[in-house]
Amino acid sequence: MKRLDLIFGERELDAMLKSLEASNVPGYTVMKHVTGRGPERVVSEDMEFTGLGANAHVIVFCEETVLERIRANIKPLLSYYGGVAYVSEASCL
Amino acid sequence: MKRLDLIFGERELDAMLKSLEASNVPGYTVMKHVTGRGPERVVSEDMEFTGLGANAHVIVFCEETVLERIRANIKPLLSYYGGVAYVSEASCL
Amino acid sequence: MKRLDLIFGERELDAMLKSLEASNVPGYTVMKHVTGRGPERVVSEDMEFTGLGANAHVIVFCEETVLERIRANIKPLLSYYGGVAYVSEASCL
Amino acid sequence: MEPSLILQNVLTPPVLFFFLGVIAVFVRSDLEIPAPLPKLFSLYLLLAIGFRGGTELQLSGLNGQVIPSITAAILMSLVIPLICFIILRIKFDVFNSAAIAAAYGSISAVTFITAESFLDNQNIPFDGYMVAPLALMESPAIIVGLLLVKLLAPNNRPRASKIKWRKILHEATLNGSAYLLMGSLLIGFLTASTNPDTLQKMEPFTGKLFYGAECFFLLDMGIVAAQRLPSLKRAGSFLILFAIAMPLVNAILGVLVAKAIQLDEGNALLFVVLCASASYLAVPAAMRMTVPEAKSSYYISTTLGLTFPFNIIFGIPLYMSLVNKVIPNFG
Amino acid sequence: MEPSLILQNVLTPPVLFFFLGVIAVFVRSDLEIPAPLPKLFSLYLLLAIGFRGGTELQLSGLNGQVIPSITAAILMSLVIPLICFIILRIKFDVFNSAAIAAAYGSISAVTFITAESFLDNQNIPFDGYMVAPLALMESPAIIVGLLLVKLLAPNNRPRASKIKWRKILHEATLNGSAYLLMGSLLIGFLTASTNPDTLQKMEPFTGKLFYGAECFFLLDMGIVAAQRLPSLKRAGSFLILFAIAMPLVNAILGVLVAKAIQLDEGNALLFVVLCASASYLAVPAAMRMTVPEAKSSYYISTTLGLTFPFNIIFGIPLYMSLVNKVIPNFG
Amino acid sequence: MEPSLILQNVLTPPVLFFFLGVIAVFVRSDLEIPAPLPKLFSLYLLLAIGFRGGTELQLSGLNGQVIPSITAAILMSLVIPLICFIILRIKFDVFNSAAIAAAYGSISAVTFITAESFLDNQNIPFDGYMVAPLALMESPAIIVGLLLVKLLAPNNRPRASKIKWRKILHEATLNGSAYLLMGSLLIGFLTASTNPDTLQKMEPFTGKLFYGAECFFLLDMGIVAAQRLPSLKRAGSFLILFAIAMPLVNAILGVLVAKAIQLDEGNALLFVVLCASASYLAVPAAMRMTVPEAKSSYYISTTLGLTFPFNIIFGIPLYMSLVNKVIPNFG
Ligand SMILES: Nc1ncnc2c1ncn2[C@@H]1O[C@H](COP(=O)(O)O)[C@@H](O)[C@H]1O
Ligand SMILES: Nc1ncnc2c1ncn2[C@@H]1O[C@H](COP(=O)(O)O)[C@@H](O)[C@H]1O
Ligand SMILES: Nc1ncnc2c1ncn2[C@@H]1O[C@H](COP(=O)(O)O)[C@@H](O)[C@H]1O
Ligand code: NA
Ligand code: NA
Ligand code: NA
Repeated sequence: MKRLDLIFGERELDAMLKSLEASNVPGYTVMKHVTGRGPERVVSEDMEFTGLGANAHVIVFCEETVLERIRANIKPLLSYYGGVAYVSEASCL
Repeated sequence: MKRLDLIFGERELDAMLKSLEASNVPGYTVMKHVTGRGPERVVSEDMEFTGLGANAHVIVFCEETVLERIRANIKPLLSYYGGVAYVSEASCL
Repeated sequence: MKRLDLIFGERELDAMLKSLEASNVPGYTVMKHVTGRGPERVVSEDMEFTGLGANAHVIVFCEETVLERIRANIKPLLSYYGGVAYVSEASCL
Repeated sequence: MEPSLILQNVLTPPVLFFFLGVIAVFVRSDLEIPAPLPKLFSLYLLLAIGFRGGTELQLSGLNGQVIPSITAAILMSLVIPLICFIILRIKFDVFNSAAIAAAYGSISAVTFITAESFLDNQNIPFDGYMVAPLALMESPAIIVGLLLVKLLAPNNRPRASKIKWRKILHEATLNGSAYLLMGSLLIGFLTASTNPDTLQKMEPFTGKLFYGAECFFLLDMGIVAAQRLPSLKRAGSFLILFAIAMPLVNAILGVLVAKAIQLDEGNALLFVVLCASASYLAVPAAMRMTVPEAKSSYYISTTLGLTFPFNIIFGIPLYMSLVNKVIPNFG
Repeated sequence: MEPSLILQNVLTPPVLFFFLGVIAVFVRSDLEIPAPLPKLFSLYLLLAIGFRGGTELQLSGLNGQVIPSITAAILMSLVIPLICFIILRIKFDVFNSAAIAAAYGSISAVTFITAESFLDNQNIPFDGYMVAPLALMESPAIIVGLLLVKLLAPNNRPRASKIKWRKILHEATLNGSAYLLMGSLLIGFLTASTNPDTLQKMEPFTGKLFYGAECFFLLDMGIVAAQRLPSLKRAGSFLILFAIAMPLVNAILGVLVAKAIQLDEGNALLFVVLCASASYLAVPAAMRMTVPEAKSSYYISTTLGLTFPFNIIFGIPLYMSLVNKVIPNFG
Repeated sequence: MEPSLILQNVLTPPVLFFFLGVIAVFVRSDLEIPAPLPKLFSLYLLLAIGFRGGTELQLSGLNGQVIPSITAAILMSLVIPLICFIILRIKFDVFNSAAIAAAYGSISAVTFITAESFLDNQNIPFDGYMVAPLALMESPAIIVGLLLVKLLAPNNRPRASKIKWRKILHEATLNGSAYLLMGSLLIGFLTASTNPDTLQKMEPFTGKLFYGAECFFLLDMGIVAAQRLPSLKRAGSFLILFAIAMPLVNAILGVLVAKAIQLDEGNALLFVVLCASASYLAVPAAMRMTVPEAKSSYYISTTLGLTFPFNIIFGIPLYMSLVNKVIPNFG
């Protein structure tokens, strides 16, 4: 089983979730109000009121095969809007 | 060393933590206001004011042996109230 | 590639981030308002207004070599102020 | 007469802001009121109506219509869940039926507040002590709901979840919103008894600010209600029908009881609204803990997504004309 | 005259609280106003000025200066982005130029509010209906910005991001802050038309509380603005110059138009402030979604980090004396 | 006389709401006021008392009791930590002793506010400028605490944590709550001097709303205080005794000083309350950063869990009768 960590701008959350659903994920978990720094942008909490929002951190636990579908669907979004995605091993408790 | 990720309804947080303490965990970390979707339910942030709350995400770093105890204690809670639990490998920095 | 999870008091966040930057991390993600329990202290959300704050959870995805630098820089901070750091394997999606 | 009443009701700021929230969801605006701001307004409204109700209860004393109103209200919150349960059992299992029944036996404080604003607008007098029945209708409905589960649930319910008396009483009286409402009522009562001078120092917060804060909260309620609609569709037509028809049935029961205990026009409307409204605060919170077998989307999407908007928009003026018909007005 | 006006402006609570926030960042105090509290105040201010503007629009009717003001305002929000775009293209690509241009064509509600407070303080009358132009200047500027991208962006833009008409109109009219402002305006208008009695029940919330809430929000704006300065430095001197000079240019355009449509002193200042201010709410939110190629730090650090403070502190009194010079005062 | 005073104090809304919060924890209600709402009220209260204090300081001028009060207050905030430190060293190491001592040398703004409400209730006049001593007692206590650590800490303290003068002054004067209080005081002072007309525009926010907001915040403080009790138990009986006895000792010192500088009844009570109260805002925040060796649960559970409730409930009326005994009343 795999664990996928996606971190990207909150404003793209709907698009990302739609894309995850299209990949038939068994479920996902979303943490909003996340801040951080990538190679280019610094995202800080104080911009939330402007509507720019902070980052969202989405975790998906899924099988390898689902991950393949996610990769195909999510990669274009990430490369267009920015954001990162990392995979690690996991297993059910 | 193991890393355990638990995601479940905020209202069960006290019961879960009590159960973790009973398993003698060395510590835990809690993130509240987490949303998501499981096989059945969608949990959204806007229901917070109703008292239903969102999800909590609990992380425990512990030894394999502790994990055994947690498994025994937590599984019934998860299967009754819902929620997921995943394990991955980790090591101290 | 490695995934580093740092959990420590929010008030030390600036110092930690400065120390991460000094280690030349490619980026990081910060979740604030995190609570938890370590071997000694219980950190609860209700103390936020006092200025003590809750915990911060910082995630860094980076190469092994960067991790070495982080270890050198962060360890003294953690041992002085408290907090935990765990490493797991990860790979780009 | 009703259409004009409905229009008058719809054209007040609270209802208009509710619509603004609903429409925001329909047109997919990204307007959102992030947590925990709705909680802030929810806590504020409970504290304020509790406090004001307590002071007015003290001023009016426990004579006259107070005791009958309270008694009747508690009775209704015991009877209504039973009726609902029987109807719901046609389609749902014990768990879901009991949870939804408890929600409809209990009350919605915001519906009550909107009814008060409506009366204000129509210049119809009402008594502040009607907050006491409001505060006292949450617990009995929860108790009935949990009792139904305890007594009628299939025997193969996992042991861990056997509901104990202690837990029933705890959830019924001590969940956050019921506790805050009752507590504020008590504090208002005590303050009015011993420190009437301080009442006017509370007034800007609990009184003056109230109407605007109500509007702000209803904006959020509009968003939340509209977001429940998809899961309502999934719940099926039986539940949709139930969420509209049951308030009407309860309103009719309510108006008969109101007539029987000889409530005035204004108080009668409030009493009817208590009967017709359904809880989305105390009851769901209690049910989630004690009856996790029930699907929360059922009791939340009906109460919040349909019954609440229906009452706010059509219900209140409808119940008003019902009251006018049934209860002769000696204005 | 200007120095004394500036001093008078600086010594009012809103501007002083803004400074308090700015200084907090400079001296590295750990004062912070955690999310979502700024959002609470931002939503509140939009709701309140919208509602009040709507009621005053109803009271004044659509005659006199209302229609010319609105028409001129919409025109300005179409023209200003074009001018800005041409200037910005000297240094920036189409994406960044269009995004920044849209921000400067749009408005800043808090700058507008501060200008109203300034007029109040100077005992200069102005009309509440000027909120209507405020509400109507956001959408056209966004549309122009997105059109510029649609028409002038290089062809190799990835397909997925081709902006469609639907999306342009959606972002322009339905993003949260524009929607709330317009909606509250409408609700205010409707309430004043049909239920004038309830206006005074809203007054403590939308009126009395306003000035203090404005101060609290400006405290946060001070913190936020000062935190943008480092990224402003990185943006380079061209953008820094632009962020100061462009408001002045727009103010001069604005005062000429105000004279042409014969606005009174007070309304003229508000009109000029609308022209000179730049958006950090609706426009950035819309651009982030539709033109992710533009660097958000550019349009945010200029509007929030420089133009906003400049307008709040120096701009408003400067524009006032400009108005006084250009528009003869028949006081 | 005290029992009746205590009862009168307990039966005011702020104290009753405090109790409501405490009881919520004891009966395990799930009432909670989620972060950052308590922060909102905390920031609001600091801003409001600062602003009001500043305006009253301007109105009263710097003559009469102002300078002596401020001087005495600063002196007390230097002396009290030293006394506390000596006592605490019986049981605790330098780090913990210094941190707790600093907390008791500093003040609790909410205790001060509650004392003002108490005086209001008793119709005893007091001067608004007493906020100045309040604002000025935080920094000296922090400085003394950090100096004690700097001078007396064992040599094996890790190098990284050597406290530098710069850091001491920074933490003492620029931590969020001290900064906001001082800044608002200054803004109030400046506004009253230059723009007295705007004061009444602030009044609904900083004045009228205050009492209710205080009640809401005390509800949360009740919850927070009660939640500290378990860790207080773990802290041991010495600290529990200290948390009750030390305020009394400081109150006696305070009343003697108040007599010496000839404060009136009302101001004397406020002065005593400043001496007797302990900080749970500025000092813990500063200590956490600079003396992480000290256990935060020690200084937080004593100040918040015991000293604060004690002062709010028993302390204020007790100190009042102390003042009445020591300072002859020429009413
Ligand atoms: N190496 C990294 N480790 C952890 N988080 C990262 C890393 N790089 C980027 N992020 C997160 O991803 C967000 C978006 O990244 P970007 O689109 O590159 O600005 C950042 O704001 C960070 O929160
Ligand atoms: N496959 C998954 N990956 C990530 N999070 C999940 C997954 N399945 C469930 N969750 C989280 O666990 C919560 C409870 O799950 P459930 O009890 O199945 O509704 C959901 O609301 C999600 O936040
Ligand atoms: N074993 C653990 N697993 C997960 N989180 C932990 C663990 N130990 C400590 N933490 C987190 O790290 C924070 C600081 O730890 P400490 O400095 O040991 O009090 C705690 O408040 C927890 O949030
Ligand atoms: Na009901
Ligand atoms: Na503009
Ligand atoms: Na003190």
